[in-house]
Amino acid sequence: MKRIVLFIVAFLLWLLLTSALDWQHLSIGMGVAFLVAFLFGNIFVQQPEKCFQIKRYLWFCYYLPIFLWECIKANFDVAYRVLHPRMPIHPGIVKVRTQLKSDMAKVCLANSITMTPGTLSVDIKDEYLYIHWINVRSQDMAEATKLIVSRFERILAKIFD
Amino acid sequence: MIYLLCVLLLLIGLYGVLVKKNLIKIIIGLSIMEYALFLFFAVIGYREGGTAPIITKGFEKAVFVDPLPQALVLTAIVIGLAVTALLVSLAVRIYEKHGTFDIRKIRRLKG
Amino acid sequence: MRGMTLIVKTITRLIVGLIFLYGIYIVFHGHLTPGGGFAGGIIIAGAFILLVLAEGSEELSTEVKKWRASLFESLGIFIFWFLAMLGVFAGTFFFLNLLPKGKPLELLSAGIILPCNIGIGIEVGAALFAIFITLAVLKGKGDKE
Amino acid sequence: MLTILILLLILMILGAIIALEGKDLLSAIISLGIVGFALVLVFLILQAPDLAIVQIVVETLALIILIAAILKTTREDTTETRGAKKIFIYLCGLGFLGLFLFFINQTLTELPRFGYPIMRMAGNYLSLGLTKTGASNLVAAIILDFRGYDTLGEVTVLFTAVMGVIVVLRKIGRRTREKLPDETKVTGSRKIEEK
Repeated sequence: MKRIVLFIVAFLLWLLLTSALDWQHLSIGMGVAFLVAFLFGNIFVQQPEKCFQIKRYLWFCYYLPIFLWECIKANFDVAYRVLHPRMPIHPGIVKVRTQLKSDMAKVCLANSITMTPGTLSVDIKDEYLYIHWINVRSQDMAEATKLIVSRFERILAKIFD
Repeated sequence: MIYLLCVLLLLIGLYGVLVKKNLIKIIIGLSIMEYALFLFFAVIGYREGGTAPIITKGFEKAVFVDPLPQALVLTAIVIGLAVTALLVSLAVRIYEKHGTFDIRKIRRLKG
Repeated sequence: MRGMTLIVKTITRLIVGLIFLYGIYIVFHGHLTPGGGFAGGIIIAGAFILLVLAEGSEELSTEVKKWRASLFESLGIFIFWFLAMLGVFAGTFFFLNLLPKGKPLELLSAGIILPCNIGIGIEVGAALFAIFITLAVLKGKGDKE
Repeated sequence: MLTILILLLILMILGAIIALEGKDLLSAIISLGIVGFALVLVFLILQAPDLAIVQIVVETLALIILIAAILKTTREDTTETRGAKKIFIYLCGLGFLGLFLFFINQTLTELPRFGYPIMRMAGNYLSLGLTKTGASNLVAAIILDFRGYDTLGEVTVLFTAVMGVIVVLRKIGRRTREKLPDETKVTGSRKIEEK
């Protein structure tokens, strides 16, 4: 089951790379994708049945504009702080807590936080994330969790959990 | 002018090999000499207005650069990496035995 | 060598197979596009090295990996030598390109160049991975218990 | 284009000088990366995509190997010569390099001008490559068909070098291990076996 997912992804990538549809490319691509699936199949995804649920892809489409909007807002915030003559920054590392269970969801959350300007995820330990924040607004864990994580967490739980 | 700069790069690597007394610096100097040689070969093969020597449909009669130096350099790059790895492994072993990268001290601790 | 954080591990698991596929693509198209056995072999070795760096060498049984890398290295150089000797076996001279040429600009063409590329790719990939794995299992000052 | 090439070459020379003169070995190795990656750009400008692909991966791997070695040993360069001896060594080295540069400068005028190579051999390869080998990448046609002997030799050198690395860095042999039960000599691989 896990290997089938990787087989499909690898075959699609092969078609994208070669961009030719004659029998030679197709047969060799089939063989290569089979080899890749055989070698790396069991580490590709943890729960492969989730890849076939269309609802998750729709939630992902819903997630993208929200993430972009948060990005743009944070961009303007950081630009304001940089251009301000007195540089009102207050950097520090805070510890926040996430409700997400699977590895993939945690990584996606950490990457979303990193890609938003101003915040940068440093490490993940079990269910705690360590985040470098350009303007620490509260040292408290629950408060920081509400400010940073909960923007994305609800939708990511729908996508990955 | 370009040839002269290539030779200058080679000479800097040679300077590292001759003057430096740290094993890792000597390996870095050798790598720089290798790079200078690859660069010299690629510069010699370049042809004014030429394209990369790969025939595609409709460009069978295009002006190509000289493929021979490229073919010689292609294998030499990989060999250079293997030689660097061999040198590094020797340096690591010497460090384990003598506790230093300084070649003067290594000579004194012989035996 | 210890492994890296969860972020690096998860992303590595996602992309390592695709890097491997890209290396094989470079090897197979060596006679049509830039690339070939040397470049593709190094990319294949890079995929495995990325896996070892992310997961940490203590998780993997490195002795087995080194043994396998040596085996594949010998296999690759044997393929290359065998293809070169094909000419001698057929009664002509060394390194004769006697497989059918095929039509130009197709994937399965150019005689022995494609299988030679595959042999070189296996050899180079296994060789560089063997170098890395021997350096990685060394114990030095940087690794703390 | 010539201007870009010269600028990249000057960048490479600066990177090489920093790599050789830096006190910290880790930063010296990273400066070596400047030289290697600038070489990739030069290869692309000189219309050699094969070389660029190989060089960009090889450079990354070389950095990984060197940094792995540095992290296992030390990153301080403690080899400082002081006093009159240092001046003497530098003067000798620079004098030799200057002499070398003088003679090579006279030789360089014999080379063909940049951009106009003598393609006595390569002309045949270019015109006959596609019909004789069927490969449209002429570099591949040369390294595997016209000059297959070269490649066989180079692959053998690579094989031998890797064997050398494995032999030099192998764990202690069985007979020596029984004689020396010293824990400091045990490499990491044996520890893993015991687990």
